[in-house]
Amino acid sequence: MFRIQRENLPGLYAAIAAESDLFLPVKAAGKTNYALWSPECQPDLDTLKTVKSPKDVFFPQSENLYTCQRDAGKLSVTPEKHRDTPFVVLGMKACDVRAVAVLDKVFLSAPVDTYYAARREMGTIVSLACGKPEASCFCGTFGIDCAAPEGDVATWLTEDFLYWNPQSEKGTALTGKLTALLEPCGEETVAREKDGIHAICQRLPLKELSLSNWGAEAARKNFDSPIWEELYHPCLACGTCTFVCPTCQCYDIKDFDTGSGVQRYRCWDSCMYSDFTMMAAGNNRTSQMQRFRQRFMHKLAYFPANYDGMFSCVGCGRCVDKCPSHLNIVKVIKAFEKEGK
Amino acid sequence: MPVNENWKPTIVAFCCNWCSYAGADLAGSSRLSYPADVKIIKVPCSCRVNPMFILRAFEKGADGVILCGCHPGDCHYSTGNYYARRRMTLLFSMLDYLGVESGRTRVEWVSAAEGVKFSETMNSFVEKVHGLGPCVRLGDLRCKK
Amino acid sequence: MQEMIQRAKALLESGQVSRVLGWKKGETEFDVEPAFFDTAESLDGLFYNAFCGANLSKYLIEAGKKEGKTLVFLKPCDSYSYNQLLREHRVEREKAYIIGIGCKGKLTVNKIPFDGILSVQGADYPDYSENLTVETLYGTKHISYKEAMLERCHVCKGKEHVVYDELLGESQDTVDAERFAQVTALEAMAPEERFAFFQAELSKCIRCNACRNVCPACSCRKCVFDSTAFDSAQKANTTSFEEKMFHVIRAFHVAGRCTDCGECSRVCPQGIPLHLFNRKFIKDINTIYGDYQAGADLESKAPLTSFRTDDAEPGVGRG
Amino acid sequence: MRRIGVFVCHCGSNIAATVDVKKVVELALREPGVVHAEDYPYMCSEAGQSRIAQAIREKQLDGLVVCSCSPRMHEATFRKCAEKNGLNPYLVEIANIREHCSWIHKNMEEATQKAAILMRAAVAKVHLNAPLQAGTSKVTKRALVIGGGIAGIQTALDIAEAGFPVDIVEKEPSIGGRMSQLDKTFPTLDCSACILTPKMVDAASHENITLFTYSEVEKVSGFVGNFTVDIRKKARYVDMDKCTGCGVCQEKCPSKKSLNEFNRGLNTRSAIYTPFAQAIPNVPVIDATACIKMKTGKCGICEKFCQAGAIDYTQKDAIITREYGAIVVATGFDTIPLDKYGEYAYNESKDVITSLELERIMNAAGPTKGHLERLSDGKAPKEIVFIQCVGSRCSDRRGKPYCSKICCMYTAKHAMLIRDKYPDTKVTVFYIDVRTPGKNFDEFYRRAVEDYGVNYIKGQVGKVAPQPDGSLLVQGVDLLENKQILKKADMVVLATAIEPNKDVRKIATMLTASIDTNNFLTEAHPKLRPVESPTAGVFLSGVCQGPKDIPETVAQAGAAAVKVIGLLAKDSLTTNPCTAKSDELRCNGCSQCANVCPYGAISYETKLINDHGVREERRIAVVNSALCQGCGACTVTCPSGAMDLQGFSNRQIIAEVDAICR
Repeated sequence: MFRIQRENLPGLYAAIAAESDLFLPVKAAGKTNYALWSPECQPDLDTLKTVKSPKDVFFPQSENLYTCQRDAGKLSVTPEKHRDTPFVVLGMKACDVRAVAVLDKVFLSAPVDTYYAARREMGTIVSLACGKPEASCFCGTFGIDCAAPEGDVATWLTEDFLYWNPQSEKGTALTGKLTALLEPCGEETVAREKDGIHAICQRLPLKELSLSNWGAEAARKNFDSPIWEELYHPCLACGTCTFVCPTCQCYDIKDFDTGSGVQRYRCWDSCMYSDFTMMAAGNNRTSQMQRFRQRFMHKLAYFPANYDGMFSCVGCGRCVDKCPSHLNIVKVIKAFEKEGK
Repeated sequence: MPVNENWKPTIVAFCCNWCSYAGADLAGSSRLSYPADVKIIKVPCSCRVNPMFILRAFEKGADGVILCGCHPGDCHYSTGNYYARRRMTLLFSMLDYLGVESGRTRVEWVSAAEGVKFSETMNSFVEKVHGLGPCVRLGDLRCKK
Repeated sequence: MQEMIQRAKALLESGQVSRVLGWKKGETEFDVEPAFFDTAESLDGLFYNAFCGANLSKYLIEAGKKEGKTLVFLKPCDSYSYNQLLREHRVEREKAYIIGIGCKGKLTVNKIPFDGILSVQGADYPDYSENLTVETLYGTKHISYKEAMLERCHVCKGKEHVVYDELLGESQDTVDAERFAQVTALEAMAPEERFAFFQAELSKCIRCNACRNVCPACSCRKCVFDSTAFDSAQKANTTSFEEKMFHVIRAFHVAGRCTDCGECSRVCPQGIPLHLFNRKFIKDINTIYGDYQAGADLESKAPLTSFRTDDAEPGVGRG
Repeated sequence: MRRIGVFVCHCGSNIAATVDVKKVVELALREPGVVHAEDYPYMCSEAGQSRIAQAIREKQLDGLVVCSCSPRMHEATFRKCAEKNGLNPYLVEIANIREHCSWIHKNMEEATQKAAILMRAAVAKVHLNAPLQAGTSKVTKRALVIGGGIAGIQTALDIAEAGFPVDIVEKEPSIGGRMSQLDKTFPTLDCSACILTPKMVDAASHENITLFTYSEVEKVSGFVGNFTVDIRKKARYVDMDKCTGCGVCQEKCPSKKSLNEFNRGLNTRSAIYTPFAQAIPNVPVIDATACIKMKTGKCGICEKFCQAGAIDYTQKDAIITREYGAIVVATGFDTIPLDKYGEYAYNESKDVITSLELERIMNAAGPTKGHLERLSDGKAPKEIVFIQCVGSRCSDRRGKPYCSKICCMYTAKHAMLIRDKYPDTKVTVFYIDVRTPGKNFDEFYRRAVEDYGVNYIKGQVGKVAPQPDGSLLVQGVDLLENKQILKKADMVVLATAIEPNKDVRKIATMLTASIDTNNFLTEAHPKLRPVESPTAGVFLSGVCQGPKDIPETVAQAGAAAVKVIGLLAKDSLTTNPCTAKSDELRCNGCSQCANVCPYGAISYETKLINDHGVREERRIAVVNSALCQGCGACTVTCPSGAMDLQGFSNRQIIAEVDAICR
């Protein structure tokens, strides 16, 4: 266990950034999102939830796959090169770290998504315990301990110190580069911090949330439930929930006409969009109810069915905070819970 | 910003078929020169020009876009340029509001008989845009990491 | 609220309407969602408080395709949106029974700057309290009603409904700011400053399309940004350009049709003040072509589908 | 992928001198879809076209790009060529590398580069061109002639002779126009009335000609072959069917103080009047502003004396709506106002007159019964000074930049006539240049100088100063002698510039026909289409298009008539297929497009739509392609992009933009 004084954090950032790219929560125009550190930027470790999850550090909202260029009648195709320089992402909360595990299931199981794999390999995750859990948090439901986040390094932020604990080789390696700034210390404060956090978690309004009606077997059971019909109406079919979600991993592949060629890129897609998986023949989901159902069935039933019980929700609660119509996965879970009784 | 003298701006000129395109023709047959940076796109009427075309031009690297149509009252379709005038008034005002240099967009009414005006207009517009240098703001308005 | 429920029940039972569109309460006072009710019993769940900011008018496009009339509760500003939809033939008047409900200014939890908010007292309707009491995980806090109020309510168009079948409940004036003050302030800045401001704001956009999908003026069956004709994608794009184009073009497409209901700004997950685009157009239209309020009536000529032979030349209204 | 052929024209050296055509060909071959490219000295020539034909056959081309002169010049040519060879004409695009490139750029490299880009844009567009089929619209076999002067009359007669009905709308009470105000005509000196009146009679009596005198065009809608026109027949207060034209009313009318417009206000007329003796129709009108009965309700003398009982004070303006296939503008001219020319003392002295006023003075029916008199004191002028180019060829804002063309000749005519009738009257002419191009013109002028001893002085007059003794002191310069000249004159005649009739702007706007900076109507092509307006179905006759003398006017009138006849001879016209089209899957039915359509071409219908499996009734826009003229206003108003314009589609224009900007 190490620690560094809060006021020295800029030094720490600079030191990390000297070695590799550093992504961390940055406040800009009033909102905090993960961004590349720069001396001018305004890091913000105190805001619990960034609007967007750190997902795009590993899986960018949009990225080039390759570029076709036509020159003097010749056509050249240049694949985008994989990430080959290391980077650090600092400040990831326990739920977001777990979300990466969910993404791994999708992108690292065959066929491996090489773009993603490269980023995972180059990236070092420095997680941060949730000092002040929010009312919309329910990571506990998925067995996540927001007081003891996973990650290559776990950190805790107190009044005056950032506590730093390497948990992997990558973590140890990174710590090694920072010994000048980090002073060794005992575990007590962090232990106290953890207890504090756990105490708060006991008071979270969603702590009782139960998944009893969900999991692989729910795929059949809940599909035809009339509840969906009651739930979906307010849905605007926007992509907010999907785009702030740390685990949503659907993407679309499109071509962008550069005038002298084509950029083939992929970008996040949302199953809430009317043209999601649109095919020549039309759309396999023609109503918003079906799209709405798809999103939650995917997270709570299909995904567990495909990946030995793992849910593709981590309870970060971003959708709970952000849905313009106040629809969210919690309401869905509860609606079916009532049904269950 | 300091502008490199040799730098050549890319300029798109939308000209209505009935007045301004003919005006450009007259400028041509009268040998009234203007910079080759200006490339003309023929549209039936100034009211055919969609703001998306203009933004698209900037997106693809244009440094200035000018729209020429019949003088108000002389529109071949009688009312087209009146609508175009309102649309462009609002669009240009918005671009200016976003902090994009207002000199990069212009509307001129050029009749089929105004070859001189056409070439003068193009000369002054190119000069203006050249002074502003390459158009970067519209592209940077939404910067991404 | 009780009289809303009674009236709705009466109309539903009498068969005058086939369903009711209102709000229902979720976990908390600030967790309210638009909801359809089609039975008298279910109507006990009808809820209305200061957090019912959602503009229900757009839901009537879909509701209009169903059998029978839909009873809808519209706030004064929502009625403008409905009128505009009526004008554009997107809804049919006879398919809706409109109860104009009072409004005392709507709140948004996003403007309550406390962590771990559990509940908010003082947001009930019609009771109106100067101050809100906020229970949080980290203690009880207080904030004035006005501080938590939506931007649009500070510049409210007025508390008169422009279309309704009957009125219910009283309203309260909430205007305490000049409608175009923000726009004017921006106009006064140097172009560089304006650019910096919009760059910072627009850079937050995640292309979730919430602004578009909630917007009653953006009622296109298929948005031009899903169109192949312009090859402009509704989703994120490799060049940043088009995504910015999205906001400019969207504003342009609703220019002269936008009632300034402020839903775009309300729903933006990144808190981008999107109304500043629409309001700039509204301000320009008012100053250049004469005052115009979209949705105020069904007859007046819309600014972009009409003209005067002596209109100002492009270039006015800009620096 | 299209198989596109690119054809680069040298246009002799017009293009090839500044554009490296070989280079353009080479670059064209690099463009996607271009399977053939070649250059040729004259693509528009027989030989050039046959090369295109050959390429279409051998390379199975399904798209053509011709890099040449303006499409306004030869687009039609190449489209026909394509059609002849089995290719839809709308698969042809022109890259204008002459007017828009080679003619305006000096630097070869620059010009070549630009030409290549214009070619590229055209190729990009052709890729997206759709084969379009032109529809047809009926032709109303009747023509409208606006203006009843010699131009209008001649045009009407020629059309009528060909067997088509013609209406003449004349705003004055009688047809005849300016020519009827002239005394004699150059260079033959025959009397104007003598040659005009028979034509007026012919027009009036022709079975195919309908006269609407004392009438004005109020509103014009429609398009070539299908115009609908509202004509306002101003109240004459005299029943045209009853009136016998006896003229008693005019003698008896007690109100005789109104200025006589026909005599340029040099004398007065009665309130009920026919402008001149040979007026057609020979039916008087009552000038309501002067008529005592109309103003006070008392009088009614004319009514008492009218045997035919034709007087009707209660008559109202009537609007007549008629359909036409073609419209000829023959609105003629007027002399410019001279207020800005104080130095000539026109407003101060009655003896400073315009040439047109002199025509009236010389005319037997004029204010002086044809005697050359000073209007101030009725004395015969002994010394007359003519001043040329008053307001013509004028560099400053006061006058007109152009040459009024007729002044040199009529001045020579006036001088000659005066010297002939009044040998002891001296005539001096101040001129800038004497312009006498035209058959027997220069001979005529020389006769004036040599046989009649008219004194021509090259130089402008600076001032005309009325003297206490009633004479006029003319201060001028003699540029040849290079000396100041002071001349005492009894009368000064100003060769006043002519300008298009002031109503022409209003009419041009109604017809959407374009007008130049001097208010002359613009022709479709200055050389090749001089009597057609750029607006299909609208033709130009007489001075409304530019200054002309009578023979030229008559010639052009005939030419315009031929064009009209050619049009009316057709039973139907092929309509422009570049019309708007609504995508019913995208249409919101919001009606915004209909609000901006100037032709009322958009209507709405409720239709069962199958949108990718979702079936529902929707209100959608439908375009009537016969009415749509293809302006595209609707396409931009449509927020969803459902409305698109064939031939100028969103994707086509964007492709051009991309090609230019890349």
